[in-house]
Amino acid sequence: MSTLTAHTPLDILKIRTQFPVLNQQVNGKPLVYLDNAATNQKPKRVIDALTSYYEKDNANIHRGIHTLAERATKAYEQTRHAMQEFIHAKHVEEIIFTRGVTESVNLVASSYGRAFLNEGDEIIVSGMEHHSNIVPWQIICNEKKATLKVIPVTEIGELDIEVYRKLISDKTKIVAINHASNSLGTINPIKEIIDIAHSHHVVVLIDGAQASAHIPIDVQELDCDFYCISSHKMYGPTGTGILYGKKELLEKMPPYMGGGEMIKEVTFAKTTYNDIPYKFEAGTPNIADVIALNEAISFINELGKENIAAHEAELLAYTVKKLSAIPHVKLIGTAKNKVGVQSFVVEGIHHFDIGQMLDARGIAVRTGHHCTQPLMDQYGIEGTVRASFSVYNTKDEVDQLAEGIERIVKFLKQ
Amino acid sequence: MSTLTAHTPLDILKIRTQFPVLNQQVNGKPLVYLDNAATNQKPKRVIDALTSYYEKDNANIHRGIHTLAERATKAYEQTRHAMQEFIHAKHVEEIIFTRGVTESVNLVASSYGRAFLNEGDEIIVSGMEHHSNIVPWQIICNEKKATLKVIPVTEIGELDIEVYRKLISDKTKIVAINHASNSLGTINPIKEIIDIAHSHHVVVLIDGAQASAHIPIDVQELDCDFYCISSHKMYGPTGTGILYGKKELLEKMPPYMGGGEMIKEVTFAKTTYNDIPYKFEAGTPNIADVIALNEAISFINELGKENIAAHEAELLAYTVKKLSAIPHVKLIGTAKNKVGVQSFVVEGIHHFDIGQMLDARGIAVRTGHHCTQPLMDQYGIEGTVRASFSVYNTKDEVDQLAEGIERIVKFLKQ
Amino acid sequence: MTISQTQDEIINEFSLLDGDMEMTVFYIMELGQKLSDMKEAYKTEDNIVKGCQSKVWMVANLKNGNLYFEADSNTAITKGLVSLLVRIFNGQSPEDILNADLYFMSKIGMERFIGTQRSNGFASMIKQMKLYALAYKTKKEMTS
Amino acid sequence: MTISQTQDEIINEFSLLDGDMEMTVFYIMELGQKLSDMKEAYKTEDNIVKGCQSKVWMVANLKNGNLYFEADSNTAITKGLVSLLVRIFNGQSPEDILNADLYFMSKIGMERFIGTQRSNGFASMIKQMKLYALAYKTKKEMTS
Ligand SMILES: Cc1ncc(COP(=O)(O)O)c(C=O)c1O
Ligand SMILES: Cc1ncc(COP(=O)(O)O)c(C=O)c1O
Repeated sequence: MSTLTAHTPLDILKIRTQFPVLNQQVNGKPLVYLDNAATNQKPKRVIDALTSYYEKDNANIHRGIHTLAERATKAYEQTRHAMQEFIHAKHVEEIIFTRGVTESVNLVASSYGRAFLNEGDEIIVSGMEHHSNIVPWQIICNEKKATLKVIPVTEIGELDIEVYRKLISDKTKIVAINHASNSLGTINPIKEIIDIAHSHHVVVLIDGAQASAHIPIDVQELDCDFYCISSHKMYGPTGTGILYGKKELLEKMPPYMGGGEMIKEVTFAKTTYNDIPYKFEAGTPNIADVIALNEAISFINELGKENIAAHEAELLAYTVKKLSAIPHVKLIGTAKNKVGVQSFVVEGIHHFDIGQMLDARGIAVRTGHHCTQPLMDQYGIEGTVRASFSVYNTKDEVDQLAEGIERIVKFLKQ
Repeated sequence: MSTLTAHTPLDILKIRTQFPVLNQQVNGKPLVYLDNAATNQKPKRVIDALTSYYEKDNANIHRGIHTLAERATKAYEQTRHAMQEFIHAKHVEEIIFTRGVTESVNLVASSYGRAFLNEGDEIIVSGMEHHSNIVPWQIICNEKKATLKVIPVTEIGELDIEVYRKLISDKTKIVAINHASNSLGTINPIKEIIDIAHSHHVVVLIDGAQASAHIPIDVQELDCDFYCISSHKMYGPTGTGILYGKKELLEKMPPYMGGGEMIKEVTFAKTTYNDIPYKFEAGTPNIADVIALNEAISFINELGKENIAAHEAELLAYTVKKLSAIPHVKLIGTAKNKVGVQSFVVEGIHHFDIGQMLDARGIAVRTGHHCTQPLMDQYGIEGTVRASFSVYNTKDEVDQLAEGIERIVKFLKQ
Repeated sequence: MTISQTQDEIINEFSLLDGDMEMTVFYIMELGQKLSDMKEAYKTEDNIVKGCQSKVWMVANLKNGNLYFEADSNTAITKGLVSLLVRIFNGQSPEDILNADLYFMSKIGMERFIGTQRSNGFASMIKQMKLYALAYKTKKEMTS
Repeated sequence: MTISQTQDEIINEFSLLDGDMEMTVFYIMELGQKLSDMKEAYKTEDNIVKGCQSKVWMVANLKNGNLYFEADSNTAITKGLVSLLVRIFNGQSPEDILNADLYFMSKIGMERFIGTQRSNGFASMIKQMKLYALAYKTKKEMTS
């Protein structure tokens, strides 16, 4: 229930038992998985849903009238309904299944962009966007002779909203911003960003890759025009995700891909397209993974996003405390409002060495630019080490992370 | 070994035990699954590969240096190698993972088409193409003011190659043809089609959706420029597939989607793209399903495509014999060279009624236009009933199909 | 017979089929065969029920304040399904049709044998019949 | 010492680590720390080994018919890895380097601790060293 403001403590050790992958040794040590912003792990019920689908119901959907096709179609459409509820969309047909955030952004950039952008128009992104929310806009800007404008990021890792207010103008056609940053963890004030954009009649796309498993989402309350989610970052299978789009917008957008499912009638003389959402779901979709995604949604709903967020916030605070105490460690991204992501660098030690050293102790973190090179450029660094949390992580794991870093710092700094 | 010409009989009943889904009752009768051209069933090893991945190795690939990321990356790239061998591609980087045939065709139509098509150019498809190999070309033709030409289909369901020879000209830029037709089963003479196209320096895309599980594929021998495959039609998971493209072509094509993975360097001033295949794999790919696809390839390799094809040919011949004996049944698609697909109509009885009636007896067939409306228009029908085979089907199942049809014909025709 | 009485009759008939799917489908087709064919002249674009996968045509007439439907389909099963609705609603008043609760659908387990795609079509048929009822009710009220 | 002798020495040293990954990584970094730093002036674009994820610079000199390498990297582990190669090849003839079979890699289970991405980088370093050897060999043959 996303309206809860208080939260109930979760039984993390019990939750961990639902994640078979966590029960293993890596390099002789128990796995400590802190690479959740890249992709998080899947509870048994999600894996079981895949097995069950393939062992009982596998069939191509929508066009079949036999029993298996019926079952598969029903289960597939049930996930659409569950996702509608999950993000509080007004209409179920506003949920389009894609491969994930990258495809969702490309769909909008290509379909909406190609139809409605003109020479001289402007698109606004931010300096902390993931490449997936930069490059599609660069490509369409290039094609349409439009210009990409960038909201700068402050030293602690927040968007400079005052500059944003100045950037936006009559020329602006689209604003594309992440809900939370994958490198810094910053939760952006998207409601404010959307309101400002709408006061200029500008359409807003939100990249929710780092939000969907952590922050309650209400697209109607936010009033955002597009919202993008990847299943694999919210306890669901790889290979699927959604694009939410307001019905009025989706209806006036041209199709993205052509093929089966997305048509009403095909003749060589004239082809008419199907209604949304099918207009944007050409070809056989990723049926099994969409169906299993429903279990990931239930998993999150049953725990309660507020409870998950509260646990992750606790881990984050503890991480900040522990890492700050280690000499030569510099935290990157210290915004006030954050999801459970902490980047850092260690003076004079390359992030690869830290990553590999930690891996030798069974600790999985991500190292590098995290697909946010412009942001790294701004900080004048090549990359960071990033620890990021999901609900199954523990303080004990943070202790192990800190201990590992301490050891490598001691070794290389003496 | 795809060089075998003789074949070894397969132990079909033993093979069936590898497919859990077949072991069930539908409407009180044992399931008879004859909808394989839509999607076929998955052997246990494919399902187990998914489970194993999620229970042991799940991680985001390519950018991670920790152990799980290493394992996932390696397994993902192993499928690329297996697929290279499977279709005898010269270079491993010629294998691009997509969602399936539909995305593969769209990728080429959009990337190659947008870069190399000009006003007045022509694209040739055939009258028996799937919508997925028609609509993407219609869209790009519309955008580029190019024209779509159509190779006609003869009454028995073969391409009229003489007309094709006349259609092709200096204006032709792309020929896009299926290896085998999903509605008719016809195996097209693609080697000849490619040779004719190449003598005019025209690029050829082959839609291999209905070939990959049935016909040995050697892209070097065929010398085709692009080849498209869907995993879910070859015993693999839904949500993945490949585009094969000749290296020289892929290298000169602009990217399709923008995002993570497909870049070398991103700045707001200038972004440079990664090498193939990564240039065309933007965002987190469908890691688990790509990895499990490797098991589907092994499954086919171990049985031997010739052996599979021989079994399916036997089933087809038997089906033709049995259905021909039923009054009012008219076979659609009687080409000499076919995969195991048989469409038919029953005079005066709607295909929906037949489909539903058969489902009541546990028999799954497909009914409708099979995403080939132009072909149906040519035959002057709205749709057909289609039975299509995979290696696990039996003559006994064909008997049940025939018996079911006999019953409904008797009922409705008396 | 009231709408409820016809529904109960139908529920009773289907219960004899004992959930056997093949017999059920045959029975539905038989019901369809019993429904008198519609004049070809009525099978126009205008009379098509929107939202059905198969083609369904339907017209309605008011006689003595009650509605009478004629319907047809290009598929035997759909014709059988629409025949159930015709049987239930024929001779009923627009008001009763508008207020009807079609509980027979869940009682005979319709969803199990018609599937999602036909379910939507079936819902469209009901909607169309209720629309006719609404139209005639409004007309009656305006002319009275 | 011959190339094989140095390799055997390395195999022996690594066997003492008993497969403990953390100790192995520390040991590799230690080897890197012992490799003398390269002059900053040499760390040019030209001297970068292509194909490594971390930056690796390498130069080679011929003395008395034998090759001597200097190398450096911006990461400690890669520096340790390249130091192994420098140790093996330093003072060897271009011919021996060209013909060398680097069996130590599989013997110490290198793949396990460097992973695919560093594996490719490591292969690039070896390729670069063999290219230097080839160049000097060709040069020697042309001037002799
Ligand atoms: C001949 C043919 N081409 C293309 C497709 C489209 O494949 P997919 O839906 O997997 O993208 C299909 C399958 O539906 C097919 O049979
Ligand atoms: C903020 C953000 N945006 C976009 C993406 C791209 O998501 P995907 O790779 O699932 O398409 C990611 C994840 O890598 C992300 O963290």
